[in-house]
Amino acid sequence: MTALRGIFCRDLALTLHQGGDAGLVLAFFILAVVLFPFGVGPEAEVLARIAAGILWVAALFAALLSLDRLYQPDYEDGGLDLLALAPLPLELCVLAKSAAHWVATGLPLVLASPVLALFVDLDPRAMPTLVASLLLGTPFLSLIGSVAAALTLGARRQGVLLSLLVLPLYVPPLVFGAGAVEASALGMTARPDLLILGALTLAALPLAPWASAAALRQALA
Amino acid sequence: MTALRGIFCRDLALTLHQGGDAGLVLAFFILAVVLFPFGVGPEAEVLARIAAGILWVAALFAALLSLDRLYQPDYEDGGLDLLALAPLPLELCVLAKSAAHWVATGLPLVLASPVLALFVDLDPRAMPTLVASLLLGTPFLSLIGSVAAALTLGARRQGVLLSLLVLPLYVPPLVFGAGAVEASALGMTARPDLLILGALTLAALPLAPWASAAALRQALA
Amino acid sequence: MIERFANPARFMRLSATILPWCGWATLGLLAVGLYLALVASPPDYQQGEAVRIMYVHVPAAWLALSVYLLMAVASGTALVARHPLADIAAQSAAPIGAAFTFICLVSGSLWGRPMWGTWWVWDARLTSVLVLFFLYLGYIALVNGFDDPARGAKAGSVLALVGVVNLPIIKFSVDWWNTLHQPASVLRLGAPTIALSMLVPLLVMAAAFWLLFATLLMIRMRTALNERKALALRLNRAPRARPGRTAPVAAGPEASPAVRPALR
Amino acid sequence: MAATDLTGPQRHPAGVAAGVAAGALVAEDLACRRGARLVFAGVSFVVPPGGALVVRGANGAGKSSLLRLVAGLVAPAAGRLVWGSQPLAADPAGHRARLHYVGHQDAVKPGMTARDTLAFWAALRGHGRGISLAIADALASLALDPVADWPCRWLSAGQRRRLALARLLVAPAELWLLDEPTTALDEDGRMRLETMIEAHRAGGGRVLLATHLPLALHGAATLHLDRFAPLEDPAAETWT
Amino acid sequence: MAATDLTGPQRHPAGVAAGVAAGALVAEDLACRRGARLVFAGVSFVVPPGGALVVRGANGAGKSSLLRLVAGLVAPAAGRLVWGSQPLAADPAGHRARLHYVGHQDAVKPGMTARDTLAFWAALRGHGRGISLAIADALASLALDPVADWPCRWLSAGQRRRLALARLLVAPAELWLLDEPTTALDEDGRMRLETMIEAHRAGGGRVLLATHLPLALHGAATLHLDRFAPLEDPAAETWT
Ligand code: HEM
Ligand SMILES: Nc1ncnc2c1ncn2[C@@H]1O[C@H](COP(=O)(O)OP(=O)(O)OP(=O)(O)O)[C@@H](O)[C@H]1O
Ligand SMILES: Nc1ncnc2c1ncn2[C@@H]1O[C@H](COP(=O)(O)OP(=O)(O)OP(=O)(O)O)[C@@H](O)[C@H]1O
Ligand SMILES: [Mg+2]
Ligand SMILES: [Mg+2]
Repeated sequence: MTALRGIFCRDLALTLHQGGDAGLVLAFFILAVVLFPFGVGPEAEVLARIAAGILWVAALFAALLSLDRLYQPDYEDGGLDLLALAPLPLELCVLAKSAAHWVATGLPLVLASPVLALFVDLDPRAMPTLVASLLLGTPFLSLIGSVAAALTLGARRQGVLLSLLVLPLYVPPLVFGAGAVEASALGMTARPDLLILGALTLAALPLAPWASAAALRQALA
Repeated sequence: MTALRGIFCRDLALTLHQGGDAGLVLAFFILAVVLFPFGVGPEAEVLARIAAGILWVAALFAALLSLDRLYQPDYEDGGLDLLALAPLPLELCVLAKSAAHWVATGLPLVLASPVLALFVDLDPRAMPTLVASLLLGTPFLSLIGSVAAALTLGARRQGVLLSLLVLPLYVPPLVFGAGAVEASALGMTARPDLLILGALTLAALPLAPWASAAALRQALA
Repeated sequence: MIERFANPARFMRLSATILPWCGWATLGLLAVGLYLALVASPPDYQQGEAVRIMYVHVPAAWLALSVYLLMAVASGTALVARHPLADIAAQSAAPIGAAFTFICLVSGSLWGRPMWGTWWVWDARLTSVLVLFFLYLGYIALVNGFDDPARGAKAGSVLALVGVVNLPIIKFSVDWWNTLHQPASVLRLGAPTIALSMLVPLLVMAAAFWLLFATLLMIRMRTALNERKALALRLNRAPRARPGRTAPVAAGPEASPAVRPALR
Repeated sequence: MAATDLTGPQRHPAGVAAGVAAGALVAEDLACRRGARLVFAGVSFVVPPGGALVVRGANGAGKSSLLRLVAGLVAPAAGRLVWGSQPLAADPAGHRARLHYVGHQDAVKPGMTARDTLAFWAALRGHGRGISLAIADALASLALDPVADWPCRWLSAGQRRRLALARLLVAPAELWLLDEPTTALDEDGRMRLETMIEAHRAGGGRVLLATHLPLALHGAATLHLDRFAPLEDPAAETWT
Repeated sequence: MAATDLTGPQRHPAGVAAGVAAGALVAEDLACRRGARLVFAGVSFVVPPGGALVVRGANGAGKSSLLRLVAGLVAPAAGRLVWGSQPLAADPAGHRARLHYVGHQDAVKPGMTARDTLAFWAALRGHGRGISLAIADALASLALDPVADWPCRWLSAGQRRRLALARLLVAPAELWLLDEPTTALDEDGRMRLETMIEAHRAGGGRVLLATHLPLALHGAATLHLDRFAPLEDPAAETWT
């Protein structure tokens, strides 16, 4: 238990240094979201139309941006050897690391989403669904991401390879997440999509750590 | 001259390994572009409407995704010391590195953009403008990016800090790039926007390497 | 241990004998299938001649899915049973599967033009197949992404297993979402809802595609085996960084003539 | 084989014979494959409680590989490792719990302070709050206390190495696997290391260490890996 | 100052006196500040052509800092460095062109082969096509030829170090700055290094090297950095 908390806290600390302000991550999201209106043009109806998609794509890229730093530093400075040699199962280490990654990249978006939604003036009715979908979906991003990060460890061109592996796997949450928000923006029920999102995360929860751990052991062998 | 070519080639090689297939980078773009329709929904007219923005935002993220690997590895394995100690001025090293970064991230997008435009069915009239705008704009992304990468070297939370520095600077090319494409999609002239894009890149060409070199020297001292 | 080492050799012998038969059978079935599909079978009462695309599209689609499944199974056995052939099988299957997926995509969008009036729609079935295509590409890229082939193989296996999640999504996308794409009419619970005059050529083509796959797979596996052998031999001649400590390797009896020049 | 057939230090009359009973670490005819090539083969040794095995060999002889193999990071291509009566493969978790590994790189995060680093690694081995004292001791016994609260980015190479070694002291573990521990250490550092190791062995702990320098270890056995370079690779033609 | 007041090897009758004329590297009471703290002060030395200066000192004494200072990576907090008659600060580019620096880390990219690595560093110093031969020689003289075409990810620690040292041979430079060059090297490697250095000096080259091990360098002078630790830091009370 101490061990788990240890990894979690350290990784969190290392990601957003010494637990310092997650404000940076937030700022990143705000910027990312502000970028779209620039690219897409300020027409309100278009924006509102694509609001959900924008927020979700932002979440994807935020997760992606930080994935290659998930294991790489530990791998290069030999820390990963020690994690793998720690008494507690590597799966748990991975889980803790993924959790830290989520808290660093996913959670801020969940918290900020109501504000961000204003930027891209999303239909107010859809607000709760938006938060719910992000809350359910973003952990999946971190979990699956950790698998890809572990797989591409020590590969050539890690960065691009990583995106290539991750993005297809990120499609389902994107579809259902955005779908849910749109549904409730159109006044329909978002329940099925949200359920599927939850199911995805639940499925990834045991599978991803297992796969990542397997991949990491390969990387160290 | 040999030295410059050396750095350029090595960096290119290290980015897309041993000059190997840039196909990966392409695949990444295709995926990134494919993501938006998922998030935004398949309605053709909406897509066409935001096509330019999508492509440009993809370019931004592609540049961003690889920025933190621009100096970090050399910094960590001591290679940067040697680059800084090489006879030729550090500014040129930086320029070569930025060029390699552009060839690895910007150029593929320029080449792929006609195909990608089909995905997000962009108005055919706008095709030439799209290519032109990307060709003029993407070097700016790599140049400015290198400054940010150098500034954040060895900083805490490099990744996010980097995005935070870079994204605002990326807004102008985004605006004018997307603007140009939209203009010609609506049958208007894109000349002014393209000129501004070119001006931005021209301005960055001498300034960015100088700034980056200064930042790097600080990082090494 | 021993039998594990022996297996690749046995495979080489077996495949050498089977391969020619497979090849000819493929050609034969393809010829028959194409004749039935393009000439013998009637045009569809509403789709007209366009329906003939089906005879390429559907088998390709089936192959795209089943090859990935096969790949995943092979990868699983490679991870668990450590069987050397499993890795090779999975890696050799990937590009073929990617090709079939590509055919499925292209033929599909060719068909979509007359049927739906568009080359492409962001419909669940279509996009999930596109994702499958990228999964294939990702797998190939990953396997070749390492300096150490063994490492690439292991990483690839894990990815293949993770990617299986996509298969049910593809298969049932037509039922879960209201897609433009039509639901299963052959591979469905209950009797096929398709005219026999179309079912027969379809099945013949499917069989032909399967044989084609088997042939290609064997060819690729054989070449892959030879390459592995060459690499192992080359590396084992490289001694440690110390003068006069060369570790000479007697090129094994298995070293195929094709490889020997590379070793000199 | 002479070099590998070793006895524990005199203060352990048990020696090899009773070694197994006393739970010795026994390696039987190990072979190691890195990538596609066989690095060494036929390596056997015994490390009784309190014993020390110094692994020597040219660059590329496979010292690091051997240590990683004993740590369980790499699977042996042939042969087996036994702890007492039980093969290591039987319970990897139990084995991990009783070993410390210090590799070529000292896993030190530039952003963390020396103290935090040790606290983290201790926590990872299940030691909770109470060990801040143990940490202080460990820092002191490697003369790191003056720099204990600097970010490790500021530490010199030797100071980092000392920090990596301090890990061994905060959380007790029976088996130490040290890969060229003296790297970047000055005389003072090397002496501190030697005393650490001797104290550890006196308490019944055992050490496998790879080094190129002579270390003053009482009654340590030496394994010359160069002698185990495979002349030709049995699996070469079956490639695996 | 005795330790720092040195003469070149006998085969260079020039010595210090004529040293300046012969373009000696002269350091005049250097001080170095890392971050906010003063690491050493009042360091002076002379390195004539063919001379060698071995920098010794405890961990954290400032050896690496001194080398980086001489390389021009770090600016001295006080004092100055002069090459012959001209202060180094005058033309940094010219100084960079005549020095080689090998730090604690050996800048080796896992993805590149040893050969490519050397080719790159040679190209960086302006050597074009023709040097593939020089590269082969350099690899051979460090016994790296068997692994020359492997990706460096596969190299062992010592093999990487040898590769880092091979850089010195492909592109000639007058001043070698070596920071613990013997790290991870076996006996064979260390001997090769010594012969390299001696050959370099025989050709009029000069070497500054920081090390904890005794190296057989003929007529080399020694600088004990411990003696130059500032007793109290003038800037001390202004911060931390
Ligand atoms: C790029 C576009 C398309 C893609 C990616 C695609 C993909 C697929 C896939 C994966 C299957 C296999 C489904 C299964 O095994 O259950 C399939 C089957 C089929 N597709 Fe398509 N398809 C596309 C376009 C079309 C179009 C335009 C048509 C005709 C209107 C069409 C008609 C069919 C039919 C009739 C089947 C057989 C269904 C069955 O009997 O099981 N497809 N397609
Ligand atoms: N950025 C920094 N800020 C503050 N102090 C620093 C910084 N970098 C190094 N130091 C301190 O400067 C001193 C000298 O460091 P240096 O690396 O030169 O020592 P060294 O003699 O090379 O030691 P070693 O033998 O371990 O390599 C060390 O005490 C170190 O803690
Ligand atoms: N992934 C790999 N693929 C192929 N060969 C490898 C791989 N990793 C290491 N090797 C080779 O295995 C041999 C042993 O490596 P190892 O690091 O164990 O040597 P070492 O004895 O520790 O050398 P050093 O004294 O330099 O640390 C080396 O020749 C190295 O080149
Ligand atoms: Mg080693
Ligand atoms: Mg040092």
